[in-house]
Amino acid sequence: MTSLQVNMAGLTLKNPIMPASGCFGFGKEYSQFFDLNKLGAIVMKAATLEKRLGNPTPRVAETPSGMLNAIGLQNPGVDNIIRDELPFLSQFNSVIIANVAGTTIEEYEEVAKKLSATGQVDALELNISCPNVKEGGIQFGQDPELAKIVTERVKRATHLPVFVKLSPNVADIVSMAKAAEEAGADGLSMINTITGMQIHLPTKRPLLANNTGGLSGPAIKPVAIRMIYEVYPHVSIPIIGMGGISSAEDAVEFLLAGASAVAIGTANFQNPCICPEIIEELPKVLQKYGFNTVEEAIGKAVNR
Amino acid sequence: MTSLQVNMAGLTLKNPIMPASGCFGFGKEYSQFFDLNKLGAIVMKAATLEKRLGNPTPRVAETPSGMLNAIGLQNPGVDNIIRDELPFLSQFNSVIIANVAGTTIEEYEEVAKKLSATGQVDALELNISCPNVKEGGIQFGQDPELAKIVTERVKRATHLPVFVKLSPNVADIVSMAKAAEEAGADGLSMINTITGMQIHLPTKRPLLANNTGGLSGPAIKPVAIRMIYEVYPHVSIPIIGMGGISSAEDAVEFLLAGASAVAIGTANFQNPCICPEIIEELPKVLQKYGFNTVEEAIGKAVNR
Amino acid sequence: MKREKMTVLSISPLAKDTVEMVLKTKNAVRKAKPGQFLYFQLPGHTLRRPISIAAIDKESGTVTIIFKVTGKGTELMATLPPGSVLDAIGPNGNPFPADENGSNAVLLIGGGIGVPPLYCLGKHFCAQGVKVYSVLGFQSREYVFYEEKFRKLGETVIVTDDGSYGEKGFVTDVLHRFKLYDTYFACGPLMMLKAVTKQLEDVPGFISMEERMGCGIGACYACIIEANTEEGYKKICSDGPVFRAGEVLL
Amino acid sequence: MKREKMTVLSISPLAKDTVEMVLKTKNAVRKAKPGQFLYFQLPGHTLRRPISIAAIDKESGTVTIIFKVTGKGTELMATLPPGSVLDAIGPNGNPFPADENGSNAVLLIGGGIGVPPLYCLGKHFCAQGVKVYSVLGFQSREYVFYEEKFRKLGETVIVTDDGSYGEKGFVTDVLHRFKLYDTYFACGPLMMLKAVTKQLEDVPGFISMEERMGCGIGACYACIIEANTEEGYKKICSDGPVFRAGEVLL
Ligand SMILES: Cc1cc2nc3c(=O)[nH]c(=O)nc-3n(C[C@H](O)[C@H](O)[C@H](O)COP(=O)(O)OP(=O)(O)OC[C@H]3O[C@@H](n4cnc5c(N)ncnc54)[C@H](O)[C@@H]3O)c2cc1C
Ligand SMILES: Cc1cc2nc3c(=O)[nH]c(=O)nc-3n(C[C@H](O)[C@H](O)[C@H](O)COP(=O)(O)OP(=O)(O)OC[C@H]3O[C@@H](n4cnc5c(N)ncnc54)[C@H](O)[C@@H]3O)c2cc1C
Ligand SMILES: Cc1cc2nc3c(=O)[nH]c(=O)nc-3n(C[C@H](O)[C@H](O)[C@H](O)COP(=O)(O)O)c2cc1C
Ligand SMILES: Cc1cc2nc3c(=O)[nH]c(=O)nc-3n(C[C@H](O)[C@H](O)[C@H](O)COP(=O)(O)O)c2cc1C
Ligand code: FES
Ligand code: FES
Repeated sequence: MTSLQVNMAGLTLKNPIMPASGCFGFGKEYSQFFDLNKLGAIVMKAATLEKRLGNPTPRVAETPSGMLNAIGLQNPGVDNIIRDELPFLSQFNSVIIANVAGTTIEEYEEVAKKLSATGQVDALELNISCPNVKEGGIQFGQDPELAKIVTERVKRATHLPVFVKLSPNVADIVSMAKAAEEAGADGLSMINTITGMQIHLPTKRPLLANNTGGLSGPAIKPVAIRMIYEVYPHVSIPIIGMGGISSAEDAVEFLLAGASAVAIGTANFQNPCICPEIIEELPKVLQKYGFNTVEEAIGKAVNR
Repeated sequence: MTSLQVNMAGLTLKNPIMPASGCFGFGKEYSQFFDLNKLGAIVMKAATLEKRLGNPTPRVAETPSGMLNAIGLQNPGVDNIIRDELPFLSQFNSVIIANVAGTTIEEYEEVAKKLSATGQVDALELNISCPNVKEGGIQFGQDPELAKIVTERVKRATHLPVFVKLSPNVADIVSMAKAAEEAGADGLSMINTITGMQIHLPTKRPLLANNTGGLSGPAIKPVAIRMIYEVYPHVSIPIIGMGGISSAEDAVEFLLAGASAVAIGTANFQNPCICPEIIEELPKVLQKYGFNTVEEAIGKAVNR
Repeated sequence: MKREKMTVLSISPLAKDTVEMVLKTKNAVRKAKPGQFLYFQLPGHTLRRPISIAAIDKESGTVTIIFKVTGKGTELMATLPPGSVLDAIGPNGNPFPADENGSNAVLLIGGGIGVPPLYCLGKHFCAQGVKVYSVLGFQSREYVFYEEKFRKLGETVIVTDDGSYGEKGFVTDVLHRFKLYDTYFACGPLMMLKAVTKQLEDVPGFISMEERMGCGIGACYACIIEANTEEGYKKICSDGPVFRAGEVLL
Repeated sequence: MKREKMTVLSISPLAKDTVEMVLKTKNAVRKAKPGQFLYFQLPGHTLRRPISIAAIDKESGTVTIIFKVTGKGTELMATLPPGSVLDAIGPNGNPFPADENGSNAVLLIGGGIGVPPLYCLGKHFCAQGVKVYSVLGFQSREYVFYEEKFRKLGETVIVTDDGSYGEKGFVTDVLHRFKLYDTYFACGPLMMLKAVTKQLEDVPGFISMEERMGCGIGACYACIIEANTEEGYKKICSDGPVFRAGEVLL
């Protein structure tokens, strides 16, 4: 039997598959389609201190093998999430990861503290890479110094493992990754979306009300693989890989490039059962390529 | 009648459509499929001072709605190009643009000088954005200061209009564009490929012998559109847009985002007649969206 | 809500750029209610396409959809031969309140491709003995469809923007002719919904909304609309697409 | 070389994962020569797929291709029903020198999916009265195809890696049995071509090469192979895929 179990950053995942933040809400909707206990982990939609209404609509557009989104971190605010959403998620025996966002360092800290205090969250993912909000988010993800500060401060505010979610909208991903590691990050999540735009010919204007949005889906997979492959030899903390995964083969590609686990975003919209389907296929694909465990595959394509 | 004519950087193009550098060789092969006189311009494969053999194979890979290439600037060297290729191209009454590459600033200068001296080239495109060579190329395209220097030096070495070809592998495309403009560039070409990778599961190694390659094709169109849209209000020099164009609608999207002309790369491989087909469709599409000339459409989606 | 494979039984042009498709389904037909939609996956497309249910036939185990060819996805759907299999999620969203409504007579107000879900609803009311009046607006003669079907449900007025068929004008120009209904149900372009809800401010009504969607099931916050609620918003895919007039800000 | 639409006349399994497809063509059939390839566009794929011509029938206006299902593109091709239309560029590349060759007897050496172009070539030689010997290697019994067809051309030895059919071993294990030929022609995996060219160093020979391609017509420098020429390289798509043994560095 192929072992799918993954140990990383002190967490034990029964398999390396989790839905990506923002593409799975807080799980309720997808629990109509399958048993969430099947998931290695569940990553929640971003939480900010106060509730946020996000950007005007339209907020999504379709692109070749991908999509753009400019949700703008809409969420009910951390208190409401803790009250209304966490109890549902904590019934499942999957690892629960909360995605933390903010405009200021203090907001990140505050949200991290509140989530940590619940005892129902197993890890935090620091979203310093959202391209769809005017303030905060991506600017922390494009400057190694700022990334370091926010990571350090959040680390001090929580006892939980912290994954820093990196933006691909940088010239040098390795220095961002190193900055996060130096600041004490327990892991990295890579990659968030690439900033893009679509022009709507009939209106002669950008289709998204926010003008730009984040590109996700299979279109960006080669960029994600490249960045993980580049970062892997330079850090000793685990990487959660994401960006265009829609099959077990894709997932193995990410493992080989250096990811310890993978998250699935856009593909949930195409196929709400994609996560359990990949979990079911994964042992066969691993075996086909000669691996008995997930951990054997991690980083195998990289000459460290 | 819809006018397709475009005037930019002192050049008059009968239409805004040209093949992108590296995807059309020096024109001979495609002249089997259509009359090259139909093209607004022809951009040649990169020229370096000496001949280059490029990277080991495999050099291309298919990705979702795109491809990776790591040709590595293989070319016969500027002297051979001038002797063997230019005479063929100069029979056509399309604007001829030579793509200039190098490892050192001196090499860029030298190549530019030689091409300018032929009298058979109408403009230069400065390739400071090739992700597939170890030295030169992209490093000039990721540092505004270096971009400035190489542009200034080439400008001094030629009387021809110079288009600086920008790399999308940067956090801040606007500052790169401004640097090129300040250094005297007559125009910009945007975008070159995004660095990516594919892992080949059977060998458990990167598929390309060079490991990484440049992502092109429809997958990157939203990134190209976004960058052109971002740069357009900040410069007063014209932009040749490219990245995933495969239809007249795509071309108009680029015009609306701020491009004065567009180049077609990867799509030539799918359909060797794509350039003349787009040229034929363009007037209909422009008219459908209310434009009588190409120039009316340029930048129309942008609030300057 | 479920994911299921549906088989195209028939596909036929109804009007210009307008296609009627009958689909064999196991699950959706049992659960579907007027106002709900199906969410179709199309090969080569990242996002699914939401299309309303235009008729439900429990006996034959089929649902009918009517769609307008407006882009690449609907273009592709229009070329599917009978026998093709479509991957659909559904029935999605909240239906029109057709059962608990207590109406004696209703007014259906449809614009263009907003007409189909109203047919489903009108049939439902008819079967319950509720009187049905309809006002349907189309761009021009060649876009008109389902006129006869609506006439069978009750009195029906057709208007076209250019007067090439029925009466010339917008649906709002003829609404005043109907008085004897207690609730209205509207579906169509945003401009029409704005005008209708304003004109019929004092009448209870329900409207069906559209927005570009990601997940289609309430998880991604793509399809938000501002609302007069504590939260300040509603999700069109899961809280809607049907809303009480005035509940959401148009 | 031209772009044309070809219609699938028939498609049939030949061996495990191996499909034979007959295509109706107007242009390619008139121009094609053994060793050339067609370059097929497949919906949903950025790059075309190069497949060798396995037979040319000028009378019926058809060409035959034989391909192995190895990835997404060939998987898709294997599901195309007769009547499907394929967009192809071709005939691409340089053919085997079959006319000017002046041979009296030739040895064909094929490995796996390298066998098809050799059949085309063998038929051509046969028609010219040149004697044809063939050595064909396959992985195992279930991959063997076209044995009878090659036997009709002349003496044929089949080897399989595991001995499950014909003789056990590699093509290079049996080459010594043939002496009475003046030129050899080989197509197959790189390892086989390396071994064959080494073993037959003193015999004039031609080999057909493979590489991942971009343009397929000589414009993009994707498919380069090192060569003993002044330039130092050859393009497989346009200078090849057929090369004189020793011309390129394996
Ligand atoms: C709840 C609901 C019910 C609908 N019912 C019907 C119906 O019964 N008949 C019908 O013809 N149309 C209906 N529509 C509109 C229909 O979804 C769009 O016309 C269709 O998605 C366009 O797809 P396309 O690929 O042809 O266009 P494209 O413009 O190529 O589509 C690009 C993207 O934009 C989305 N999109 C484009 N227009 C719309 C729109 N108006 N609403 C939502 N998404 C859009 C597409 O789904 C796709 O993701 C409905 C929309 C919603 C939200
Ligand atoms: C000149 C030439 C003639 C050929 N003739 C035949 C033939 O007659 N029968 C046959 O079965 N195969 C032949 N091949 C190999 C065939 O092109 C590949 O098997 C096919 O492209 C694989 O496509 P795929 O989508 O199934 O695989 P994938 O691995 O999904 O393809 C991904 C990409 O890699 C390319 N690729 C993968 N393998 C090869 C390969 N071996 N050579 C070149 N490109 C490759 C594909 O074209 C595509 O661009 C030939 C190749 C060349 C270069
Ligand atoms: C609609 C949508 C909403 C998203 N919201 C968030 C978010 O709230 N926080 C976050 O860190 N990433 C968010 N992302 C990014 C994804 O988590 C993921 O990093 C990215 O989409 C790449 O993966 P994919 O290609 O599998 O979608 C969102 C992506 C999408 C498409
Ligand atoms: C095979 C290949 C070779 C290329 N070679 C060059 C080159 O020599 N010089 C250059 O400036 N850009 C080169 N490019 C980049 C293209 O000119 C273009 O900027 C890029 O491919 C985006 O356009 P597309 O998506 O239409 O292909 C090359 C691209 C490809 C695919
Ligand atoms: S489309 Fe995802 S919440 Fe409505
Ligand atoms: S594939 Fe482009 S040169 Fe051979």
